[in-house]
Amino acid sequence: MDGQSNPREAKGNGMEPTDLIGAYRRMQTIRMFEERLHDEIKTGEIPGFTHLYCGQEAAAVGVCDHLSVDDYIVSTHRGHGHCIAKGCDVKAMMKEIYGRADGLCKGRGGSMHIADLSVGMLGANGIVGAGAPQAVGAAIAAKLNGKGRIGLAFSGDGACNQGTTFEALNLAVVLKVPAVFVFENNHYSEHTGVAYAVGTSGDIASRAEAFGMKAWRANGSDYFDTYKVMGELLDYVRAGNGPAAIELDTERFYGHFEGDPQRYRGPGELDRIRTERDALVSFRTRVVEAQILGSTELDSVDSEVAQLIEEAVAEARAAPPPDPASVTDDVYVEY
Amino acid sequence: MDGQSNPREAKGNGMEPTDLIGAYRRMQTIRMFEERLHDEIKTGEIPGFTHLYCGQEAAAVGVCDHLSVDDYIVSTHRGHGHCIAKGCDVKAMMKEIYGRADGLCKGRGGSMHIADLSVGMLGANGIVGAGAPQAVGAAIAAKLNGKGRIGLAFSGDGACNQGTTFEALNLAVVLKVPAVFVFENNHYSEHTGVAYAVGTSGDIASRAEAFGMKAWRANGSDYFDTYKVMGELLDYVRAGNGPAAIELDTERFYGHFEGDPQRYRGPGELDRIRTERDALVSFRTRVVEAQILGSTELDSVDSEVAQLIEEAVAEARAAPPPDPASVTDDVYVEY
Amino acid sequence: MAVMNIREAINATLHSEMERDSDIILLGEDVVGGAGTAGGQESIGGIWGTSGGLFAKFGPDRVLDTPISESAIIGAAAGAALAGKRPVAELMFADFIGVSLDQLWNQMGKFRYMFGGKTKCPAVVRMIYGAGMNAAAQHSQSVYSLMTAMPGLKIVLPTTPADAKGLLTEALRGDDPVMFFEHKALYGVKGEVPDGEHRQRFGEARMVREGGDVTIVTCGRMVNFSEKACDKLAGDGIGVDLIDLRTTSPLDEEAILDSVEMTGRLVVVDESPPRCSLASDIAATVAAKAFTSLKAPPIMVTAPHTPVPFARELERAWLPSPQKIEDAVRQVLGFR
Amino acid sequence: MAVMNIREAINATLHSEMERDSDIILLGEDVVGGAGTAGGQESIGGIWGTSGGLFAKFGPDRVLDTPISESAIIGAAAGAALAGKRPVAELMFADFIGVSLDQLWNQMGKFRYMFGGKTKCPAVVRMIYGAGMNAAAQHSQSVYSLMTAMPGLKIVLPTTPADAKGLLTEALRGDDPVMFFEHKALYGVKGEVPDGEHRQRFGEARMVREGGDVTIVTCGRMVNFSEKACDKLAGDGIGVDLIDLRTTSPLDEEAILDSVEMTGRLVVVDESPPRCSLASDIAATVAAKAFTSLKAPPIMVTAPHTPVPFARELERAWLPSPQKIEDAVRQVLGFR
Ligand SMILES: Cc1ncc(C[n+]2csc(CCOP(=O)(O)OP(=O)(O)O)c2C)c(N)n1
Ligand SMILES: Cc1ncc(C[n+]2csc(CCOP(=O)(O)OP(=O)(O)O)c2C)c(N)n1
Ligand SMILES: [Mg+2]
Ligand SMILES: [Mg+2]
Repeated sequence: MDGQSNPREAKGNGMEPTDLIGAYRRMQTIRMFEERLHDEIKTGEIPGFTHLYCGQEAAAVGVCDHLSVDDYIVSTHRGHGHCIAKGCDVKAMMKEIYGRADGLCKGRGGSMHIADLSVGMLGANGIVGAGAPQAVGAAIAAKLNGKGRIGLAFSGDGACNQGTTFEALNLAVVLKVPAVFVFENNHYSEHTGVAYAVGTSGDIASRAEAFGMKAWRANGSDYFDTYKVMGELLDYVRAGNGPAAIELDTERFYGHFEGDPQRYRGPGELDRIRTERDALVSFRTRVVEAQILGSTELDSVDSEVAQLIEEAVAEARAAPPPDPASVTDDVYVEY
Repeated sequence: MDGQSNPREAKGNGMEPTDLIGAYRRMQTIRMFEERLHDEIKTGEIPGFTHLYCGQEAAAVGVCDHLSVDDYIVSTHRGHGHCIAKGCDVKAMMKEIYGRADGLCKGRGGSMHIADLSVGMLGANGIVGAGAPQAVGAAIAAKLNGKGRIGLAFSGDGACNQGTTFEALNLAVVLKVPAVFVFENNHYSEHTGVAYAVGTSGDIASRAEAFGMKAWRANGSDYFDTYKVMGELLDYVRAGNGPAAIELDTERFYGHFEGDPQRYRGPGELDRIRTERDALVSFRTRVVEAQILGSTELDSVDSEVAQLIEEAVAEARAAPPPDPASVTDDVYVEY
Repeated sequence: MAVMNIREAINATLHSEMERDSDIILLGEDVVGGAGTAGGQESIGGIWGTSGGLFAKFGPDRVLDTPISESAIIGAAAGAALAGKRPVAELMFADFIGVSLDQLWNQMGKFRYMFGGKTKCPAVVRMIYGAGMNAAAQHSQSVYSLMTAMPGLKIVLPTTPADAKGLLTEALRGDDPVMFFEHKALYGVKGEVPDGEHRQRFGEARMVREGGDVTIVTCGRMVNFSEKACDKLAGDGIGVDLIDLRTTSPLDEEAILDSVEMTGRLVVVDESPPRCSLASDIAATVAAKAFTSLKAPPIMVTAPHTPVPFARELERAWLPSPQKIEDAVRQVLGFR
Repeated sequence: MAVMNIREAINATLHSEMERDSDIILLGEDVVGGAGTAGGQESIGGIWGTSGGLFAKFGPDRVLDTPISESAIIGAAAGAALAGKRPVAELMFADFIGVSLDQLWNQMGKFRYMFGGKTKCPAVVRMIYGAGMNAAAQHSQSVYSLMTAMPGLKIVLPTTPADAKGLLTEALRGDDPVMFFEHKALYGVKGEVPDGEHRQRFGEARMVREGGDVTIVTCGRMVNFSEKACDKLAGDGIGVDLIDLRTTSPLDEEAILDSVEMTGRLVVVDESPPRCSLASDIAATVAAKAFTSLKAPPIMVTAPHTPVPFARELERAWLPSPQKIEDAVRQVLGFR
């Protein structure tokens, strides 16, 4: 399949088997987190709108595996995957999504507003396109800090039509800051196809290039390809060459939000993407075939993750709700 | 000089000498209107901020000479030239700029907010980048009307960094409407150079192309070149091919606003552009050399225009101010 | 009279008005749905289900799916309106005025005035607003207070299916830009809707109840909350004049002042945070213009000065509630 | 104490604070000027002259000229602040919140609350506001009322050079997003400015005059207009408590209520249009919390519910004036 690279190359890039297990674990954590949410949402216990990241795991993990806690990322409404990949605590996230007092954001934010500055995760965002300028700001900060760190924005194919995104691309080029724009092209913004909404027949990378930055493309449903191409991109950016963009071709396995009837999908489309573009399946097949990791090792990761998610849900369900009196807290630092 | 086309070609394009006299008259009207304003502003009689269009006459007139009253244009903070080229009453404009009761907008708008729907001029605008989406809306209307009419936005090189402009480019492509984006690149947005602010080293046309539309370039300080290239562009757009853009390379002869010390200019720059890129001088030289028009004919246009401007200023100065009680009129159509 | 809910009333009105007037066009994100997909257009008919069937009936030149670019959507509506059309633009969530405010506030709202009364801009912007669905800080706001502050815009908030039809019809027949607020928690509210032409004039409040002891002035979903409070109070023999403003700009000052002159006691209920809110606007107007009638300090029941929180318990605490309204009425009555 | 004008006080404070704290950065359109030109950078030092000399001293990593893209400017400030810097972003005209509101209102203003109090966003956004220079509808607005309505933002309006220094210093030392409003017609106002460190706490109004007969509450340029009215009134033996709010959010309610409890008469002067304005906010607060002290209906002196007009005669009619303020004071005193 086009865009798939050899796992050995990832290894050659400095990835040791333990890292590969880590990568697998992170992707599996996202997958199980989301599939479980998909089920739990049906119970009606989870408040609000939830957008599942399932299907795009290789994108978040392939990107974030290059980052450290002092690289900054900003995320989107579909942010669970980015949070997990960047290192947010999974149980605290689950509690947040359930709206609990000791959720990662005290139950104030919910699914669309998870942030954890201690791991360099500056925030999911309910406003499509709001993150890109913020990543430029984080990149300004990173450049000032002078340690080769970056500011990175995840955006969707839909977000790439928002004026704020375009402004951010231009501003990053003008200021020559280490900003990275990751466009996850999952072919849809809500119910609309990318070929319609992105006037360049859906081509995002070349649009970014037209703003004056270097742009890459990778298979965002393949960990190894994403990881490898991101490595090249980051070498370029960390070397002080200014901003860069990458378009990751990927798929979302569920609807836009939970409850979406997905009438826009073609016949058999969901089956096809599940069969052909499952990042976890392809990862497993290939590391096992290449004899880098064994099935049993991976199986035990699966059980550990399943256990973690089980606990996360159980703890979230049992956790106390926020005190209604806390509703007026934390609007300001100083009153 | 590069980008200068032969006046005979303009003729071949359907321009008869009377039209050429008209074109010269319109350019000269803009020039004299602005130069007179430049002087009058010093008297302190004219309120507010004024941005002079002088130097860009060939752009406004070369573009608008292709348009009829039911083609719509939207303009910018530097809009006097567009207004005159589109057919706004010069005396009513002058009164507006003086803030008089019978100004074109009753003295409510002033220099930055002149509109006249009766000639298809939908408005100058104080917000940089606000016009482009409005031109898309006008183009939607024009398409519905089905008479081959267009919606056209004038924008500056600075405005081409505003998110609204980018959104408009994309939306026009997606909706395939007859929208035309005219970028007048006068090399500066306020005190900043285009090579800095437009991340593509100042190249605007190719940026528009990257949004999926056809883009042209012309010498916006040369009437014939602008007119000819706009003709091609409009043939394409009126034929139903969707939107298009044009970048017009031109110069502003005065500061960003009246009072600007222009320290950003290079040594001798103002002299050079006045000598080499004066649209009125080049027009005159070439139509006279090509023996299409005679010096005396043009001279009498000059005197007529001078007379018109003289009258416009005299009448504006003598005109009564708005009644303070009218301050609350016309917020709504229906109260 | 047919019985339908607000969602249906809006959809039906769009259908009949678009049939009547070929200048009306509709645009927004996924107002059709399915563009550029294998499933094809009209896959949903608007994520709130209010534009169903319009694309099939009126086609792609009048019902336009757009990319995610709210400034361009509103700007295009502004331009089309100047050029003689009657665009209806849908802002999926009212919170998205954040990314399109200039076109609403500095463009649509100012054209007519700036241009000396020589233009009109008959654009209708439909916004889905309000808390109650745990949509958190960026998808739950009641921005009508912010927009009431903006000269040149008309602010309309239907609370019944009949008003949804009457006010939307009025918006589509009028010549001014209208911000049409649809509360996401009210779409399912059912009621009778007059058949045939039905217009509801702006600036004419609805007297939901006449009780004479206290005046409640409110709008939007808070009308329903206030009705619940009134039911409880009625049990104790407390009669309330309950005023649903219908439009906050123009404002039916007369209805408010007439009632307060009788009751002398005012409670304003507003889903916005308190500062520079509609609540303060009404309370100040009454204090200034019916001072001598007032027997007690006006009470403002509003959200607190915070963003909208996510968790159920917090959002509930954040919102004004029937209980808080009831308490306020008792408090204003208890003042001596 | 040095005597300087507000423009100079702001420039001097930026210089000294940027020297003190290397995390402070400045960004905006033409805050340097001349980028990409033959003349070279620092051709102007900000179109309002408030950032002169900063680029020369602190260089291109801390003083950044940007393209015209206000959402990106404010968004970058928001992101840099989350990432630990203290950005000062300049919005050349406050009216440009129209093209950048989301980053101000839904981002900066909400981060801390949405993220459970675990983040801070110490960004200062400087906006130049107000009428009086015939800059017409899109370059003259007093948007502080709109922004006071937005939880999470602090709204600051210096009216003297000393306060410009004190309040800007406080903004740069604090950890919350601050909207710092500079009135374009006040830049030239001169006054003494304390040497060395000078901080002015937010939420602490300035008693400009103590007169005891009537309370005037106001902010921004309207403080100066009110002073003129007070001078005239003093001639007739009328004493005014004149309160300059300094910050409208947080609000010094105590200062207002204390004064009204003494005077019983309130005039609020506000450069915004009337609806959901600061004027109505203060009048409603007083009506609700000092009802029994009030001897007369509060009077709100505001702009009318229209955009700002261009012509001199119209703008003058649009603005509150010393005369209108004086009339309001006499009217509130005349009430029996
Ligand atoms: C400013 C704004 N406009 C519209 C929306 C509603 N909305 C939420 S997600 C979404 C689609 C986003 O598409 P894309 O960027 O491709 O991300 P994906 O959902 O595919 O992850 C839309 C329109 C929003 N949240 N914010
Ligand atoms: C949204 C907005 N931002 C900033 C400004 C201030 N401003 C007015 S004109 C201008 C420069 C515009 O440059 P360009 O688009 O090249 O037009 P030109 O002045 O060269 O005609 C700026 C920054 C504005 N009016 N509106
Ligand atoms: Mg997508
Ligand atoms: Mg320019």
